[in-house]
Amino acid sequence: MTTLTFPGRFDSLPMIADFVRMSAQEAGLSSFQIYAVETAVDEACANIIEHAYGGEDIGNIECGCVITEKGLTIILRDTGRPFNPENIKNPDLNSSLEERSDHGLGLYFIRQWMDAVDFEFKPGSNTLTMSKFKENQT
Amino acid sequence: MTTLTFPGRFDSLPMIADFVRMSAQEAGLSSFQIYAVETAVDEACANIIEHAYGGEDIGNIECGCVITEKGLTIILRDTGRPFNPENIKNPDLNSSLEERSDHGLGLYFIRQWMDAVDFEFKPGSNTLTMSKFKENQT
Amino acid sequence: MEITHTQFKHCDVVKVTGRVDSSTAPLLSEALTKITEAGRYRIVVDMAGLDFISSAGLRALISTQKTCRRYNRGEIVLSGLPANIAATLDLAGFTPLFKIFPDATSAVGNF
Amino acid sequence: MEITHTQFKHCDVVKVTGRVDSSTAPLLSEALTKITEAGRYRIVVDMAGLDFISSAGLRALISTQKTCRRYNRGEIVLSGLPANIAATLDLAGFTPLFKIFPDATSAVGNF
Ligand SMILES: Nc1ncnc2c1ncn2[C@@H]1O[C@H](COP(=O)(O)OP(=O)(O)O)[C@@H](O)[C@H]1O
Ligand SMILES: Nc1ncnc2c1ncn2[C@@H]1O[C@H](COP(=O)(O)OP(=O)(O)O)[C@@H](O)[C@H]1O
Repeated sequence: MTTLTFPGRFDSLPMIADFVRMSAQEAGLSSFQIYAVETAVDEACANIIEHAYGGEDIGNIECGCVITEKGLTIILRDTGRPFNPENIKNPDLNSSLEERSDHGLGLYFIRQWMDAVDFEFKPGSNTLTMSKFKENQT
Repeated sequence: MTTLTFPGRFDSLPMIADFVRMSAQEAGLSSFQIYAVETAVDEACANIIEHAYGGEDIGNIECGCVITEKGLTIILRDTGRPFNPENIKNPDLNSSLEERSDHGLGLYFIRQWMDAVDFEFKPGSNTLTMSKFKENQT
Repeated sequence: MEITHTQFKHCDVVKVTGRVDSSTAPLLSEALTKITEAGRYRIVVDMAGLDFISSAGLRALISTQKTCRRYNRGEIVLSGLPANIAATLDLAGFTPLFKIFPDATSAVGNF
Repeated sequence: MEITHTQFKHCDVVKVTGRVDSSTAPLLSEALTKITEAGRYRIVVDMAGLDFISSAGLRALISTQKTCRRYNRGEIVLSGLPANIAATLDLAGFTPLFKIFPDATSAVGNF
């Protein structure tokens, strides 16, 4: 497992994306799977900055990549405020344009495009563990 | 010198162009010079069909390519009616759109883009000899 | 991310390339708002050179679409979507909300 | 030569590829005439895929330009000219007679 620590700023996002893309490639994911992982990580990190820290430069984002037999596992850790993911409902994708919310897609993207998603909150440390499994190569 | 004889029809034009392009390449002309030669030959052959023969399938077009030290010489021969090139004036390229003639560009293209142009009319045989010289390669 | 804006007779074309994430989405948002604030509501976003878009980028698109469609005065349409970008828009349920054209030319021709 | 015709809101785009010589120019002429005879006088000829044009092809362009400009009802514009084609148009003195755009999108946007 390789773990890198990035400042909790939006301009860390392209660097985090590079790191995750490289790991996903190494893990043998397909090109669309790599894109899906990049999306999930970008959304998760943006949420850490916006919601857990409530702004830029408040704390760090620790990003670990583990290449497993099945694919890639990513572990994101922050020291901001915790939240209850069960309270966050999926967005209504059938609502009309006027009623469509501008927000609420990030968590949905993560849940839809990752194969396993787990939040864990301990005092002073929030951990999101997500995995993407290689396509059936038969 | 390679000489090929084509039926005097418009659909011979792409074949004649292929033959001339190949020869021009072999003669060492630059890519724009090749294009210029292709244009001149296309115009000359169209004139043979339209004006010398007055229509398609009346007679043949003989096309000879000679690679010289200076470049490429093309000899086009037909058995249609002769004409006096000296009587053909250059088109007026400054006239307004309304006054611009639809015709008269072919011979002008030939004269402008070839380095030497010579018409010769003998009873039953008209010959156009045109040359393009390689660019100064200093 | 790079943004090029061209104003045409009947519409504006915004060509966006590279990555639109939370750090760059505000610039896209700004470019689109500049157009609608000038009273122009027919916009083509040409995505042919786009590598990545996050939900922050989608936010800019949907809020501009709301502004444009108001009073039926126009709309924002998309062109040249790379496959990954198309998949993201689809996942977000955006496909019914935006006209999508294969290339910028046909998008501009539609206005 | 291949010709594709697309009718847009404010103009028609004729994409012509390959060789326009005396044998194929009549087809180009026909495609353009079909448009003007339908009362549409704003035409983009997209030459991005054009390999060769002879004076016969230029004839089709200039006579369509005359038809389009009459009564100020429109014009034919050109886009995507390869260098050799641009040189031919220039030699023919056509450059002042046609608006020339780098690509079809900006040509369509101009109408
Ligand atoms: N890392 C996080 N820390 C705290 N709250 C979060 C976090 N991630 C998501 N949330 C909460 O979940 C909500 C939905 O998140 P998301 O789907 O990413 O949409 P958005 O960020 O656009 O609101 C957020 O508005 C926020 O209240
Ligand atoms: N090979 C030829 N045989 C007879 N007449 C010719 C020939 N080439 C050119 N001409 C004459 O020269 C005129 C100008 O030719 P050109 O510049 O090619 O324009 P266009 O063919 O469009 O009239 C022709 O209209 C024709 O009268």
